[in-house]
Amino acid sequence: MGKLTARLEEWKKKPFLLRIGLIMTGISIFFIFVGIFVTPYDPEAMDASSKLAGISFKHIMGCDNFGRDVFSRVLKGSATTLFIATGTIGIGITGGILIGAFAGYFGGVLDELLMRINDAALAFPSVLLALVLISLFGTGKYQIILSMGIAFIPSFARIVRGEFIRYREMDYVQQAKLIGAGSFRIMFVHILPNTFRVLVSSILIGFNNAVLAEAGLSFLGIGVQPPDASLGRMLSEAQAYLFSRPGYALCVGGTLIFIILGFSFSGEGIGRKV
Amino acid sequence: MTNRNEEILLEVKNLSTYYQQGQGLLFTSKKQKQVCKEISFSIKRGEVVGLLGESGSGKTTLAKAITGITRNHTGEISLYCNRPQMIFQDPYGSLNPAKKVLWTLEEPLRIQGNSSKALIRKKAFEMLEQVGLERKIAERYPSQLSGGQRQRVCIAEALMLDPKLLIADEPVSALDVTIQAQIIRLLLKLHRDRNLSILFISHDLRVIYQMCDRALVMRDGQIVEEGEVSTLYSHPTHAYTRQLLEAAGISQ
Amino acid sequence: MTLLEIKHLNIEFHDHLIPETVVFDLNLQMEEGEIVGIVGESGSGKTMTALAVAGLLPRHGMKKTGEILFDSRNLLFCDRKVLRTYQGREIAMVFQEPMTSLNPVKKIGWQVEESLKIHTDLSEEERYSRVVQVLQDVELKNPEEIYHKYPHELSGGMRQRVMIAAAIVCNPRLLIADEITTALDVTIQDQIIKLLLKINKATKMGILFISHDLSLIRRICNRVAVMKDGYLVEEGLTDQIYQNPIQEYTKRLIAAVPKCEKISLEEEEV
Amino acid sequence: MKFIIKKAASLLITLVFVSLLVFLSFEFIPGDPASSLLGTQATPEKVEALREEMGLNRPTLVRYLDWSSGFIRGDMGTSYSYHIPVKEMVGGKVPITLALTLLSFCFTVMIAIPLGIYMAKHAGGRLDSFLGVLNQIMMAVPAFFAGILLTFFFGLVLHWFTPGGFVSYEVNLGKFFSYLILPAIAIAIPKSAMTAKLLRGSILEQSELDYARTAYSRGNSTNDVLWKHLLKNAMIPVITFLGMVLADMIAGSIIIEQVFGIPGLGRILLTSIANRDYPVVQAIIMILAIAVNLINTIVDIIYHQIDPRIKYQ
Repeated sequence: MGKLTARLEEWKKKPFLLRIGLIMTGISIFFIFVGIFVTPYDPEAMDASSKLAGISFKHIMGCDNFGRDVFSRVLKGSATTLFIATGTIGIGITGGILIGAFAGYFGGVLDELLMRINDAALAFPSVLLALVLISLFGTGKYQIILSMGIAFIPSFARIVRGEFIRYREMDYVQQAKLIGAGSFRIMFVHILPNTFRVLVSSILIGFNNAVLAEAGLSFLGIGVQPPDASLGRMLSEAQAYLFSRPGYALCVGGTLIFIILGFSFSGEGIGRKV
Repeated sequence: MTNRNEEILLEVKNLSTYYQQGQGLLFTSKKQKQVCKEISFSIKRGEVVGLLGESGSGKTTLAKAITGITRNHTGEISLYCNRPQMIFQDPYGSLNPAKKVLWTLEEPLRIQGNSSKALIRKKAFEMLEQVGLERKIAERYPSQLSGGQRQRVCIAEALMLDPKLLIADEPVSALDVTIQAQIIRLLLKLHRDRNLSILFISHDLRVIYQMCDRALVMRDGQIVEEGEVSTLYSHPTHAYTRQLLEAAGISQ
Repeated sequence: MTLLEIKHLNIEFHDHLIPETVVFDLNLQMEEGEIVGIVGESGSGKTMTALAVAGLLPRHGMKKTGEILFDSRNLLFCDRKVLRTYQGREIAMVFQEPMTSLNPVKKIGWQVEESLKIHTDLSEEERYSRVVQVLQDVELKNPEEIYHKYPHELSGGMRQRVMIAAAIVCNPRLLIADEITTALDVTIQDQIIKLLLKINKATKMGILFISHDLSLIRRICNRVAVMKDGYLVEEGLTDQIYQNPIQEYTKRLIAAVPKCEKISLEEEEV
Repeated sequence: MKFIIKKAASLLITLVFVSLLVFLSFEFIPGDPASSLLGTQATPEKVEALREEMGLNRPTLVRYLDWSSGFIRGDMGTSYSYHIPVKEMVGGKVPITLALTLLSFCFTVMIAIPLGIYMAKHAGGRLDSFLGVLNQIMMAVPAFFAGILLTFFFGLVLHWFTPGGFVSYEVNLGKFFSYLILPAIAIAIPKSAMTAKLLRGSILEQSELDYARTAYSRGNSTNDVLWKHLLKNAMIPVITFLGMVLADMIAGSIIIEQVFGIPGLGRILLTSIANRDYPVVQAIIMILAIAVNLINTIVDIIYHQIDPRIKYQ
């Protein structure tokens, strides 16, 4: 019991935005997780009688133009979106840490070379870069992850590099050199843990951007391909029925915003803790 | 003490260090700026040598060249002992904020890799005691320590590898006067107990006087004067030394 | 004639969960043209006292009681508008870090001139000549050239001179110097101290000199107040305090000042 | 002046680099453009003949030089799908996307700067907190969803415009812009929220610095400190960010064009990607790259003008 109250006290100390963000993200992840196993209806099952049905107790978000239950599809679509976002961030942060750490720590010619490539890539907005890469790799869930992941590397690399440049001149890093620590040990044991707070914050903001980017690409029809559901794809379908059934677009869009807000509140809250 | 310790630990001959201005592949031409100019001096075993100079005189650059942190230099640095260790000015920047004190203290021996975990830990606690810190400090993060405590931890870390020569770069400048006095006493005690040689870098003439047997006066990358502290302070020969003494209100 | 009188000053911060009192019941008096020192270690409340006199304490998140009398007006509680007529004209302040205390994107001339623009009706030409004059007064060479420079183009010592010039441009009656030599080299420190003494002599400007460095205080101040943890420990003529300190803390503080004496470790173990 | 020349040279090198990347990445795509062009009629002989005709058998470097020099002269190759010069397909669309991007940028600046200043001035107040949360929500709204909402509200509910309608700038310039207003707002909403937040933070950060205290010590009022001292310093990071925003808007406009049915560059880019019409994709990417890098260079130059410290580094 005492432990619980202590936890509660600790929770209350966290910034308001962080708490809200974590709760929202928690809700999203909970629903998405449950949705992997159970959905009220089969997300693929078409029912001609309930085409474009409105919001009711039977279908809490109504039905789409094929009579599929929108809520079930939103669950499924959010899962796809989150899966892609996770993969994207995974690739982006791994690549970003590697490139940023080496460029930032060693500096000099290596830094110049890596950063010139990086800047050339960063000059493109990440959605545009992902678009180019998709046109190379083709569409599909994994191709999207790869394309977006690569497109996200430059921004992470830049953040990590900045952090490494900041820390490499710190006295404790000089000290580590003196006690005989090798470059790799200094980079990944001494410096990296100090960048975690910035990294966590930028990962959360990255999630936010990845969800946005995936939705954008799917909206354009070059993201996830059917039968996979995706929020962006559903929005582009819903746009056609905007007048007859605005609830469809609003429900899907609302969910999308809810997920993004969860991440952005959390990221913002963590950043503000400093 | 001079008879017993004629053995030379460090000898620097004609050392010039360089600093690169603007590094780049394109457009920016590499400019080499000389910081230390043709410096020569030596430190004997068990000696405390002061290095006196104002900001920009190249004191820190010299320290970093001797310890091998920077390698962009010409001339000779001959060490007749294990690698010298260093204490830095800012006690807030010289401890890794992400690591507990114990981890920091253990790290040097862990990297060496030829002692058992238990042995390393034992030595870390011994060292904490030697610098006058309580055992419970070991489990703290640097952010939970005061400036004086941090500087003690830095000293402990530097001594974990049993260096024969310690380079102290303005170790007390960032501290309050009362804490300053404590750290100076601690360093002197370690010097006495371990026969530790210290190169003590400072801009404070009085602190140098208290700490050192001999002092070097540095200006614009050159050593302008060198000598026993008492003679140096009472009979300065170089105009700059006189100017420094006057500015600090020490005129004898 | 009394220039400044601080009576029962209390400063309490309320921006954290636990209120923190940084100055307790401080009383201090300063005569016209006098140089008074406040000495103390970090956290002693000396800077807070200085900020209170300059009217620069934050307006929110703190509780202030007592009086700061200047021209028999309580500056601690007067209207912001009234306070502003004193700031820069009657009371000016110079800070510790000359680099960060100057606006990095404005030219030196503009910054030195600012107080004149706010407080006087001088024409542009008059202001320019006054600025050049005051830059000369703080012993800067080529004042016309410096007028058009940016802060980062000057050395630390020059920047601090510019800060002093900007502070004295309106001939204030009180100059607050908060650790102004701490960030400077000894030789530059010496020059700045001499400059302050010269200004004090020439214009009879009162100086409230705040420092942690007792030897500096001794060189410049007639009177000194020793502060610790927000309390005024001891106050009196500098030489008297230096030679016959009454309070235990003052004794310790004076003893801790590095002197040109060898330390014997046997005396007192660490 | 020396700085501008340096920046221009740097821009040129980056562009050469980007063009090399763009060209080479399309080299490694599996599949042969000649055979995909011929489609079902492909026979080995015909494919070989076409390859020869298209110059695909020459070394990569030669073809790169050929392509890039053509691009500089304005010859961007021929579309695989439509067999017409890429220049004809793309040329007329550039002004549309450009207009949309610039309009969104103007909206962003017009909304964000006053809002950011207002929020910073009243930091900690109720309205500031409310605007802060509202801002955070606005940032989370994807531009295309904002577009959908705007279409719904102004198009279908209020009937202020015809969803999907468009008038070319060649026909009626006024009407052309009127059709761009809503899409521009949709793009500007999240961007101005971000910019306002950054500006607010930047001003507050500056106000904590020593020189702000110095300014107060001279008797400046809060307003004077804000306008005379803080703002210029606070704008420095904002300008960098605005440069990024402008670049990002070019990408954003591609999606928004789809929502509002505007026949800009985005449209062709998407159809070309779907049709694997690589000369068109390459050309559009290069045009966008030039635009983005040009913006970055201009931002660098402005930055340089505002911040006197940079010159001496």
